[in-house]
Amino acid sequence: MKAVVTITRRQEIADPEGATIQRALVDLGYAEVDAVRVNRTVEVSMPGRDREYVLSAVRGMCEKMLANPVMEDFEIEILD
Amino acid sequence: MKAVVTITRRQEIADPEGATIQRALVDLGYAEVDAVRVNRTVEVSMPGRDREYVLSAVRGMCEKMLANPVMEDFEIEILD
Amino acid sequence: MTVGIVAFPGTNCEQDVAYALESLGAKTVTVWHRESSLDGLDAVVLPGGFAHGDYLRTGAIARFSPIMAAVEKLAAEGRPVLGICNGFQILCEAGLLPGALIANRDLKFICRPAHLRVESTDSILTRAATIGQVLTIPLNSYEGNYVPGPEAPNAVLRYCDPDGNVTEAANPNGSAEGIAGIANGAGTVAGLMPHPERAIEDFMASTDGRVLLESFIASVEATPAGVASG
Amino acid sequence: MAETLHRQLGMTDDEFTAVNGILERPPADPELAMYSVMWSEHCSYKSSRVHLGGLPTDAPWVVVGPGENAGVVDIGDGWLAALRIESHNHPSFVEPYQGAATGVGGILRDIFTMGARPVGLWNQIRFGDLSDPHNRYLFNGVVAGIAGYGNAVGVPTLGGEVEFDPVYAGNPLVNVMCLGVLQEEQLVLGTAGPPGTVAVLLGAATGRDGIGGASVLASASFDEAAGAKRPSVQVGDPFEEKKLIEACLDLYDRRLVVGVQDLGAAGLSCAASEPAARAGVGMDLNLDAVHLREPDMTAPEMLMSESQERMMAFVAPDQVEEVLAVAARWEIEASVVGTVAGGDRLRVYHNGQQVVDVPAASLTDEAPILRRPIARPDWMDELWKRTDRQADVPIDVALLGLLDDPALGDRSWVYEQFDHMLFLNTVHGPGRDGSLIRVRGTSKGLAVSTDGNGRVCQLDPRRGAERLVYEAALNVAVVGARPLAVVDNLNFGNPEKPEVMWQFTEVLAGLGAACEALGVPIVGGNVSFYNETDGQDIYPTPVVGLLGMAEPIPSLPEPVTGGMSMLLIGPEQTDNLAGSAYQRVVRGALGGRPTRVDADQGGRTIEFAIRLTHVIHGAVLHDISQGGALMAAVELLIAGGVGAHAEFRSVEQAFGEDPHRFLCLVPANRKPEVEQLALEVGCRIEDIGMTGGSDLTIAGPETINIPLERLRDVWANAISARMHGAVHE
Ligand SMILES: Nc1ncnc2c1ncn2[C@@H]1O[C@H](COP(=O)(O)OP(=O)(O)O)[C@@H](O)[C@H]1O
Ligand SMILES: [Mg+2]
Repeated sequence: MKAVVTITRRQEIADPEGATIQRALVDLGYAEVDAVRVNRTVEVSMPGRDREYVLSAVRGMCEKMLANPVMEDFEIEILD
Repeated sequence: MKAVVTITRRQEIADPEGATIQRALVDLGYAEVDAVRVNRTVEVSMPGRDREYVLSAVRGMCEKMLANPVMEDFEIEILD
Repeated sequence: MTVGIVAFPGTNCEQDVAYALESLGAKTVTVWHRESSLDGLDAVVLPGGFAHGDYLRTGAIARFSPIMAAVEKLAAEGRPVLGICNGFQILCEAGLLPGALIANRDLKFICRPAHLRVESTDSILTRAATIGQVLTIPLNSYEGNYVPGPEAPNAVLRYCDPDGNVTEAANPNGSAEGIAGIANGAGTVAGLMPHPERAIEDFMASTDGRVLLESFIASVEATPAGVASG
Repeated sequence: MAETLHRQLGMTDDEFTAVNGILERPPADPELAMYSVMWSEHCSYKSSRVHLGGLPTDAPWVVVGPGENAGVVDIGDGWLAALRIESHNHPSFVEPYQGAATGVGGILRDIFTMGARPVGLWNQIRFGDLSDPHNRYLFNGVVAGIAGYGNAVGVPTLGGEVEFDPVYAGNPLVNVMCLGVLQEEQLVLGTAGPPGTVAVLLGAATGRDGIGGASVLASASFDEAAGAKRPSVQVGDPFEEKKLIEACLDLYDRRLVVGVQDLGAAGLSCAASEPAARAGVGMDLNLDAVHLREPDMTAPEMLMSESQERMMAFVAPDQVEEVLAVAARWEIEASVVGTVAGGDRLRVYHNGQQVVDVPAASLTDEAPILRRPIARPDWMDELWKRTDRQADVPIDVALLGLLDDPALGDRSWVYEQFDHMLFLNTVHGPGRDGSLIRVRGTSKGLAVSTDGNGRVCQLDPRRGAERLVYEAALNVAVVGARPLAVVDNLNFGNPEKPEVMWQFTEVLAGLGAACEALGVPIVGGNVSFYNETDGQDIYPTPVVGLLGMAEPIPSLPEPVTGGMSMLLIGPEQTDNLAGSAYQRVVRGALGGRPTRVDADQGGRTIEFAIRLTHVIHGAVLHDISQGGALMAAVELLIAGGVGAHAEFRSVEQAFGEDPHRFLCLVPANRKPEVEQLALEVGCRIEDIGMTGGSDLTIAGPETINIPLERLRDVWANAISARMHGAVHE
């Protein structure tokens, strides 16, 4: 089983990287781009385990390590 | 309109971040985690433009700047 | 003979490179990335730093700066083009050198001297060195892990141990085949992760950076004046 | 409504009453917001102010003392140096990477606000034990944050300190110091200038970052509510700061500003009121002109926002256009947000309405002053008496234990993550004693050492503080520099406890006495209270940052090789292990009373070290601090890859950390020169051995023999093995 975790920085937390890319895209000629946010996805593979198990394990990983509870939210999707 | 670009590093290219997280998860007690890959998503907002336009513009951004053809693939999803 | 040193927003080694090249007898001028011409200059260095904060990917945004068209033109004329650290990353992103640089194997920034073995002397970076020579030059990077593209790169410097052996243990950042520096086929465009300008005076980690910078200066002098410098 | 609001903002009822008194009416919400942040402990120093007055701050070379954004001293030939230290303890506990990163960003702004180019950074970081994964996470994140910001902003990190002690587990300490260099005529102050002067806000857009950070995060204790305080996390953007540095230095070069104030704690509230108060003027501030990251911010939010990478420049009206052009050149945003007004009122407008009308100086000068109760802890005597000595282990076991300690072993795991070579001036970088950088265009070198020692200060805050000043001075002396100025960062527990206030006043007495005796002024500092978790206070942990100057820069020390005499310099009496690393690692319990500084001996030792570096070319010097003389010797041997035969009279002589001692290694045939010099200065020298071979042999009460390789391996892994595989975020 594989889980894909999408980790997003909360809207009110600054995203200097996104802001810099936005300006760069405008410079590149895409004047209509008014906002860019950068996030991460983490693909975790745990072979030989069932959906239930993977979901709860990955939630634990997110809470403990993968996501930063201070500024990020996460969403888990189970593949296969 | 918003587009979410998922940029994935090709399988054969090393992912030091994924590898480090995998080791750390095993250390944390998740011994079954046998692989981790970290990818990035870039959310581009282009208000007042239609789907077609955004899709083709964002494809252009990816080809030029958002993804590196030497090591990355990209996928575009249009939201709203 | 004048060397242009390009500064992008976030570049921070431009003064250091200027100081080092001038102390070795070259004339330099700093060029802001918004400029579009390098006319009158005989060679160009893209120095280290964090152009555009290294956001998105290192070098990814800088390669679209107006000055890069002029850098490409200079390279096409066969004039010396050197990228150091972030400059190397930018040259790769711009396609002037093959491959890419990703995060160090251990996900740590590395600031310490590295041993390098000279693999080829057919480049603007190494013409004054000898093959097999071991140089000690400081690294200063988070994304120094070289990933080759489809074709094999022309490696001019590899990480090695103090005796010149290229081993995995001597590889500080996980670079493919221990690559620390490469050149294009003609040897006129070169890039390296370590900082030769940080190894030029007695109080520094070594003075081995001189041989690389002297190679570069000699290459500039040896390249016949082209249309650009007319 | 307002009644509950002031408490939510961390204000007491008395403070609220005081605001009513000043305004002669109840404050509006935006006004209350401003008072709450400006009168917070962090910004107003309300618990510490009455005690800070007694510090020695004067010397002929002091150009700017405490009170401005940074202290400035004259280093001769038209050159000045600016220095400042700050804490970012609570933000780093909440979010280690961003907390440490924004700490670096903040201290840099304090320096380039003065017109100086920042040339070096130092950090002093303290955590709980590394056996706990959470402490590893915090340590890893803090180091990565300092690296991530400092490296990218393009200022070298030249040294610092790392300590581990369970007392910091619930409250890590992250202090950062910055040094800048400028030419005399470049000095800029944080003044608003005459009426008519225009306020231009430069740099990052304003968002809801760290709202209430100063009052909520830095001025209150930590408990289970830490999670609830999380939304105020600020994200650092070193790229923006790099552009801001270059833009500001360019503005100064072109003489385009009257004054500058950085936006740190308390954001716009501070940047508008402090410069106005300093200049004795009023100010009209238009929030509608502020460039925002989030469009729908309220006036209190804008006034309290602690968004990073912003500066306020005060500009003559006819130069505004040029200032905006310089900002554009460096690709930063700039907004004209205010005008200096006659009178003394600070008026703020939002959506075209006036929302604040207060005396500007009341925010800064009329902040409450507290005289908190002070009481010597009743456990002090108990602690002094506790010298219970368990059976000591053999000297080699003790030595290996110390080498394996992460606070004593190889710290390159930390400092190799920091760019410490940028600008090509680093003569002595991190790794041994004080750092030394050359000042190009002069023959001068500037040296910095930062030192703290919570355990010794817990045992005797006054003596501990004195010792820190002497230790820092000796650390710069061994690289050839003469002490010039001090900045201090006072990390303490909860000031509402009389015992903590006692520790605080004792530390100030010690700092003052030592600086007085050495003739070194204190030109700035920072106070961080409320470093406690669940009622447990940290040790009193003052950190001293000392700047010294070497002129000329002495020749480099020779590499350590065989055939060198190992000379121990310092007083004979070295019988005290109170607060030492040996006591912590080998014996466990903290106790005893640390040895006092001896001003006469201390002065001589410093003088001798300076003379040695300049007279005996190539001599190798190393300050003796944690781990004692034996540890210092082993560090030199490891660096040189050579063994030695050494002799120690006692465990105390080998591992004691009494002040005023250092090691000097010279080729054996040059020993008489050192002895001659020692005689002239009046310092005692003891020959403790000779380098050579590949083992360390220690003759003493017991004779032991350890291969240097073994010592090196243990030392090299002290941090790296414990941190292997740690990740941040
Ligand atoms: N957090 C840190 N950042 C950078 N350098 C550090 C850090 N901690 C320690 N170092 C460096 O390691 C060396 C040894 O530190 P320390 O033993 O505290 O020195 P001393 O005892 O001489 O004051 C010093 O050069 C110091 O600058
Ligand atoms: Mg120290």
